[in-house]
Order: sequence, then C-alpha cells, then structure tokens
Amino acid sequence: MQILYFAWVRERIGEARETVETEATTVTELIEELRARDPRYAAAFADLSALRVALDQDLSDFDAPLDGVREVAFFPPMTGG
Amino acid sequence: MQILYFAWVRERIGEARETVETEATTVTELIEELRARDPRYAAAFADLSALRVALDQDLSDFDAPLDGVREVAFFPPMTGG
Amino acid sequence: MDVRVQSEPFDFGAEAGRFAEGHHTMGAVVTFTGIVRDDDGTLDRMEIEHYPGMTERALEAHAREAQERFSLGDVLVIHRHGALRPGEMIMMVATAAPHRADAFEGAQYLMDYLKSRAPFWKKEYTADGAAWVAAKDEDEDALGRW
Amino acid sequence: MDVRVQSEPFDFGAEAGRFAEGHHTMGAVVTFTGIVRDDDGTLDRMEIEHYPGMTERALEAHAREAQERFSLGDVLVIHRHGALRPGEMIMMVATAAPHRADAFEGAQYLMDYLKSRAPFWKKEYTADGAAWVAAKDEDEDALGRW
Repeated sequence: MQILYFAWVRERIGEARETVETEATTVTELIEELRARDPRYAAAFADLSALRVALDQDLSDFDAPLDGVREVAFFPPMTGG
Repeated sequence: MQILYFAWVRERIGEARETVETEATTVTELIEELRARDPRYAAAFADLSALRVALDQDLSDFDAPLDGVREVAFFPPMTGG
Repeated sequence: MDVRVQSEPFDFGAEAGRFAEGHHTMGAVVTFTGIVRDDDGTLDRMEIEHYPGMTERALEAHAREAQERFSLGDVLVIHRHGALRPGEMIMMVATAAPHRADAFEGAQYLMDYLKSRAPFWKKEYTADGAAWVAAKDEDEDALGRW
Repeated sequence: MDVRVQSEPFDFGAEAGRFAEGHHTMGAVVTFTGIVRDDDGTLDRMEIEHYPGMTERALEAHAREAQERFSLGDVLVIHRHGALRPGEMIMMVATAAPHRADAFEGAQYLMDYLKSRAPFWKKEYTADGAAWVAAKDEDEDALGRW
C-alpha cells in the first residue's frame, strides 16, 4: 500500500511517500501501526482532529475500511483558493 | 420647470423634454395638470404604479414637494444591468 | 473608483486584467459581465436608453455605497447605452477586497442596485417589432437582501 | 468546462476575455481571482503544495457539481501550485449562466469548495521564517450554505 504525506504531515514524517505492508483493516488501525513504529509518526498523528485522510484520492473518514485501497494520503485541512 | 420623459413614457407623450409653467406644489398636482392638458398625457399617466419620478435627478415619491425643483423626470421602472 | 457610461464597446478582458493587477492587500477580485442574450435567435438588437447626468450620479452613488459597506479597495463600473447586438457586452462591474466574501457581496450589491435603481431602459427589436423590457419583480425583490 | 492545475502564471485578463466571448444564451459571466496578499510587506513568497491526481479530480468534480446545480453554460477553473510572490494571481474561476444569480452562486459555490475541499496547502515564507497557513473555521462554515 502506498502512503502519501502532505504539508506539515510530510515535514514531520520526513518523507512524501512510502510503501507499507500492513494487515490493518481500517484507517484508524493503520494509524495505530504507524504511531507504534517511530516517534516521527507519533508526532504527525498526535491530533487526528487536525488531520484529513484520502483513500485512492477521495476524502474519507478515519473509520473507513482499507479493503482494496491502494493509496492512502494524510494531510492537514486544505487551504486552497 | 423642465420635464423629461423616458422610454415608453416619452413615446406616449411624443417628446423627450419640455418646459412648463406650473403652480403645482407636488408631483401629484403636476401630473393632474398634465393629464388635463391632452389625451397623450392621460395615456402616459394612466397607471402611476407603472411610473417612477426623479426630482433634480434623485428618485422621489409622487407626494414630494416641487419647491425649488428645476428638473422633473417621469419614466417606467428601470431595467439596467 | 472608476465609473463610465458610454455608447462605445469596452474590452472586458483588458479591463478585468488591468483591474486585477498590482494588488498587494486585496486578495480577492470579482467581476460581473452582462451580455445581450438571444435565446431563440430572433433578436436583431437591443437599444438602451439612459438619463444623462442622473445615470452617472446614480452609478457613482451606488459604487461609493458598495465601497464603504463592503470595505472594497477598488470598484469599476462600465455601462453602455445605445444599440447592442446579441452577444455584445452591456456592462461590467469589478470589485477588489481583502477577502472573497466582501468582493462577491460588493459585486452582487452593485448589480442588484444597478438593475432596479440606475436609470436605464431596454428596448428589444425583433422581426416581430419592438418592445420595452419590463422590470422583473425578482429584481426588485433582490434589493430586500440589502 | 475547463480545469487546469499548473505552476506557470496565467493571464487573467486574456482568460476572462476569452471566457466571456461568444455567448448568445448566457447573459451573465462572473469571475473570481485570488491574489497573494502581503498586508504588512513582510511576505517573501507563498509556496503551494498540492496532491497531483487528486487535485485535478477534486476540481473537476466540483466544477461538474457547480455546472449541474446552477445550470451553468460554462465553467473555468485555473489553480496554480509552487512558489508565488505577493500580488501574483493564485487562481481564478469563471462561470457563465443565463441569469446573474446562478452565475454568482456558481462561482461562490466553487470557491467555497475549493477553499476547504481541494487538496492544496499554503506555506508562507517571511523574513521571520516559514509557516503553514491554517484552515479557517469561516471557510469550513461557508460550506454550510450549500
């Protein structure tokens, strides 16, 4: 599974994208796995209310299933326009 | 006093402007004078709800006084933009 | 603030481009352009009559009110009179403001006032003859918002 | 419908002029332009990050929704990414509709969605350092209107 990070999430984690092997079935489970991995992830995912997630480029909820998903992206609230 | 007519008011009366001598103290009195003058005026002023009036280039009410007014204009509701 | 009443065509792109240039404290520019419609292909032309003197005064007053009420950094109003063909631009307004809500509302306020309170009258000429365009209740109602 | 995501500058006047040309059934064209503000003269540049692929999809989806919901005859969206200096244009939208209410609302709807739902993130670089621009509650609240 590809994971992408944008804006300050990318900066805290130190990478723009990575490939992970995971058994996580929901976004929340995936976040728990990442948090346990390294303090950089714990810092990036400290406050989920400050984060948004997209599954295969569609905005999603944190309890959404990861079934069949190939690309997960984490980022702060968007500031376009 | 100068009187100006626009759009279909101008067409019914047959003139764009004229100078009148009047003792009328309000717009309503002026309209009564004009109506009595000729059927063209009676036709133009038949339905006051379809008319607007400006005194010295400011939109006004029909019961406004004519004191000191130099230019009276009659026209239908505006359709700019 | 720039208010123009003219019979000549104006170059909307050039006016809009110039208006939006060089702002460093205005983050939002909105433009509106009104175009002569000809839904069923029967319109030969529209003729717009106006009240020289009052028209300029009314547009300037509305532009000044919009500028104060919505804290606009700049306002542009151009309105044509005379004969216009289908597809020709009748008028434009442009507003610049620090934020988008004010720029949008300033332009809408200007348009709502211009539709019902600026002394212009439109007559449409088709193959069937000529007819004055009637004022719309919805245009009068739109003023209730402000 | 035309949606572009690009790092290059765009010519707002030329785009607006072209967009407003040649309409015979659309009586109203509205444009919105967003400009990099620098209220106190301390901003060196803004850098806009985006999510290639998702950005285009989101903008196209929003443009299609706006087109259907407000019966727009045409929609244009251009949004830049990368480094932008104060006074530069970040983005523009344009809408064409038979009547002005739809053209205005279509443009406002697009802007409200674009502000909070299109994957762009802004970072401001000043002499004091760099900081990500925080999302505003009022931008999120603006979506409640639709």
